[in-house]
Amino acid sequence: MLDKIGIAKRIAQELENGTYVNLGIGIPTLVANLVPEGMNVEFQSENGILGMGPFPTDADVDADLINAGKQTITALPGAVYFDSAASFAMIRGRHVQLTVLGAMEVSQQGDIANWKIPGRLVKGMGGAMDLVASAENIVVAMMHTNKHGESKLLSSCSLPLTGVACVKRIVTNLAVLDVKDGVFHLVERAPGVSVQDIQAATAGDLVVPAEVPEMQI
Amino acid sequence: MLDKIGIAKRIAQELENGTYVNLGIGIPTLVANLVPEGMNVEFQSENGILGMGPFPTDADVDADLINAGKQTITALPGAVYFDSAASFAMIRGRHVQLTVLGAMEVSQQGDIANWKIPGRLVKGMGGAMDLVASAENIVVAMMHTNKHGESKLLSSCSLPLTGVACVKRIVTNLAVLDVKDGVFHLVERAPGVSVQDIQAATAGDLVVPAEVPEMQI
Amino acid sequence: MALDKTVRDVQAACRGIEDGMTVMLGGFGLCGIPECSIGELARTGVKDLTCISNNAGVDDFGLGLLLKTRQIKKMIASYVGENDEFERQMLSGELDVDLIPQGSLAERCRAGGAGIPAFFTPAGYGTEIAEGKEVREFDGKPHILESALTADFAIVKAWKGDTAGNLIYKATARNFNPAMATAGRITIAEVEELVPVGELDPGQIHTPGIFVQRIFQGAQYERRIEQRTVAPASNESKG
Amino acid sequence: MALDKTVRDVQAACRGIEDGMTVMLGGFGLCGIPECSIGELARTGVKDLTCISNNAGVDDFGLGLLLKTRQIKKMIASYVGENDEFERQMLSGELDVDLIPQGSLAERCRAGGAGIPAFFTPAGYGTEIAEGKEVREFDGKPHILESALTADFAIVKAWKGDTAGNLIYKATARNFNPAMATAGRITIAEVEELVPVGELDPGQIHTPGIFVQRIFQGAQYERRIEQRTVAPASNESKG
Repeated sequence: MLDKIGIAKRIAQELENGTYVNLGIGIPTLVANLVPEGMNVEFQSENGILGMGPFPTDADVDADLINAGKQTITALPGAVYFDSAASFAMIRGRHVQLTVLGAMEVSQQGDIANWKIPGRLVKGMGGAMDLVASAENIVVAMMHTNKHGESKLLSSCSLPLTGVACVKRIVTNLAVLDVKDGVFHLVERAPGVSVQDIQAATAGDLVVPAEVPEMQI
Repeated sequence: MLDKIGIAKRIAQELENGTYVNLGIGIPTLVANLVPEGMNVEFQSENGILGMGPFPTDADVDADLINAGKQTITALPGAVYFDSAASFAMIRGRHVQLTVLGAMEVSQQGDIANWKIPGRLVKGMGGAMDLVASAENIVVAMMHTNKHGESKLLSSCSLPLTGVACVKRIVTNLAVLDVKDGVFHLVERAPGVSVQDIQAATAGDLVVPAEVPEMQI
Repeated sequence: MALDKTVRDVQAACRGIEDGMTVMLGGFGLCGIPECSIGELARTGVKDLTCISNNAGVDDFGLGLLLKTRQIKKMIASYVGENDEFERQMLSGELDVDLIPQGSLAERCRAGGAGIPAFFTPAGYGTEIAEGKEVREFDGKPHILESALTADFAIVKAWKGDTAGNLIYKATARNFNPAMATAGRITIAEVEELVPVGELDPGQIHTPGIFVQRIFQGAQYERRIEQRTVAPASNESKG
Repeated sequence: MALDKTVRDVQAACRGIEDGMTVMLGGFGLCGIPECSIGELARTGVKDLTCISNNAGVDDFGLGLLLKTRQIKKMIASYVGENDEFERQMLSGELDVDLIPQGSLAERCRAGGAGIPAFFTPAGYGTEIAEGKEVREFDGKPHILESALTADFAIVKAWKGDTAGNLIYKATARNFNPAMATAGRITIAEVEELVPVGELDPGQIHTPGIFVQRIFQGAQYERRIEQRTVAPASNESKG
């Protein structure tokens, strides 16, 4: 079973050389520090920067330089700042190749819910609806079950949707799964996790191939 | 009867202090040099400059600094360069208060035709269609008749339209006319031009008030 | 000659903002928000405002100040997760809220300034955001029709500006400011440094002065940081 | 680390532009046109091109070079008045021509790059441009629905660029280049000066590198002037 860093490490293997990537808040943010050696990707943050770098030293903190999670950051050589309309032009226009984001629920149709619990949690969707409606490739990073132990991989989402039929791959603490033809497909097991564990934690329809390799992290 | 400079001088009286103005090719361009003393306006050229200045000296000619007529120009202090999409955002968004442009024909409904003679002249509309569809105030600067002596102020345009119901005022070599309620209204006579001359040169319906003052130029 | 848009101070800048008006405010989180003008709105007590802003500030800064005093009747935003008072007022029904995808919010403001009354976007299709909106397929992909946003006043914060209203923003403090600057019937710009015309490079202006009706130099910017994240000391040696 | 978009030369940059493709080219008149790449297209003889460009050059420069050799099958432009050969080919029916209002052309390119498949604009309503297009009233004013434009290749010319494809344009040579840079499946940037990453101010980039797939430093820019207008000597003393 993976911890959050483990999930981020596995997500990092999804990066492709020479691409632009948008990382959501939470586990996805961790991916920025885990880019494999020799892999060159550029991070976009939708509040208006391409070429986002690591957190600043205390002396370099600048209130005017933050990421979409409102965290202070730095800019790498070759970075660019731009306004919000231009930023989402990049996203909507499919110039950002990969989006990694968290989710409350994912359905076997690839629907995602991650912005609202009716009557309770009201935070807003931020840029998530634009991101999931646009990027060529959407990977979800999340725990396989919620804090009540209920599966977050469902036949259909119960919460208000963020986007429909958009999630291509899910990386959880238990497994890597693909969404294809209206069902989940088990691709890899986390170290020490059995196919039965994954089946038990997955409420939606799950296709399990004869051979399910363990993740190599 | 006015010459082209005279028409431009009369147009210059239409300028309002503190406004942004777009001048079309031809007679309208002349207006830039005839801004009344104490009047402050800023000229926009739709290829991407606000704060357009006069022609450069020979030493200051820059191939990268032109106006929409492709003429070399200068930039005044406080000028801004921008791209074509931003430029027409300004125009379409009605941030440019006055557009002055030439015409082949104007109708008493305020329609304008200035871009195409079917089967013969094919130049394209350039920015004219966006300008006439957008600006709060559209003033046409033109000769009252064409080179065959035919009126250019018609009950309806015979040439393909550039825009409909958009022209507010027309300044010609003979007169100033307003377009209102589907007819031309005579506002001023050019020096030495009689109401009869204007009536004879106007094919569309023309309302003539009891008193028609002569232009003060 | 460039037009002069300067006003004396924040009071003069905010004159005419009345009860019930719609006001757009630039900024993302607390970054690039028009601090001085928000303070002035709190001072005047103008109420029943509809505020269009990506976020709603925090409890004691940014738009949170106007929420605390119940000056905001309706909030149009994309993300409001940092403000407990906001959530309380929203869930209790005291505050009317319209949540909009961030990219659609930005594009709707740009459209408002650009004379584009409506456009199609894929964002929000199949979600509650799409309810009541026209759906149309382009290239086999469903899109929804979104309309332009404009405001009685747009208030933006820039780093530098000149007297003609030309603005330059710093780093990611740019965010929603340029799009909103285009969409106000009257646009107010507060800047950290106001310079004479001719000092800014005409090729490097982010917001052309044509969009700005009033400009003034603000004072005492707090520039509060919402999430101060720093690299551990051991990382510093990595360069 | 910033991605590297550099290619060796104009031959490498234009590789893959094939007969029958759609190519967008930046520039207004002869100002800011991708001179080197146009020269390369003339050299390769690629034909049956659909060219999207605000103008069609003059008889012996810019796109006029490709018209003379009949490499262009269709031209999408807003103004073509400076080119006699163009007019001849158009009137004779040899050349297919789609004339588009300049603002709609710019916005359609921007939309193509921004994932906006269609938008409403007032420009062209009531004219032959509106024929066959959906009309809808907003605020009592009729608008027409215009669709996005994209291209197999977009070719732009900038003043400075870095190896990550970040571009800065000079003065009014910016024009259509930024919007078109976003709308190419592959975007080629030719620049007068190519610099390493880190040399350009990240706050002053006109086209972010994410839109550019190939960049190279061009050679021997003629930068021809179409209408050389100068102030009379007597005016010079006015300052």
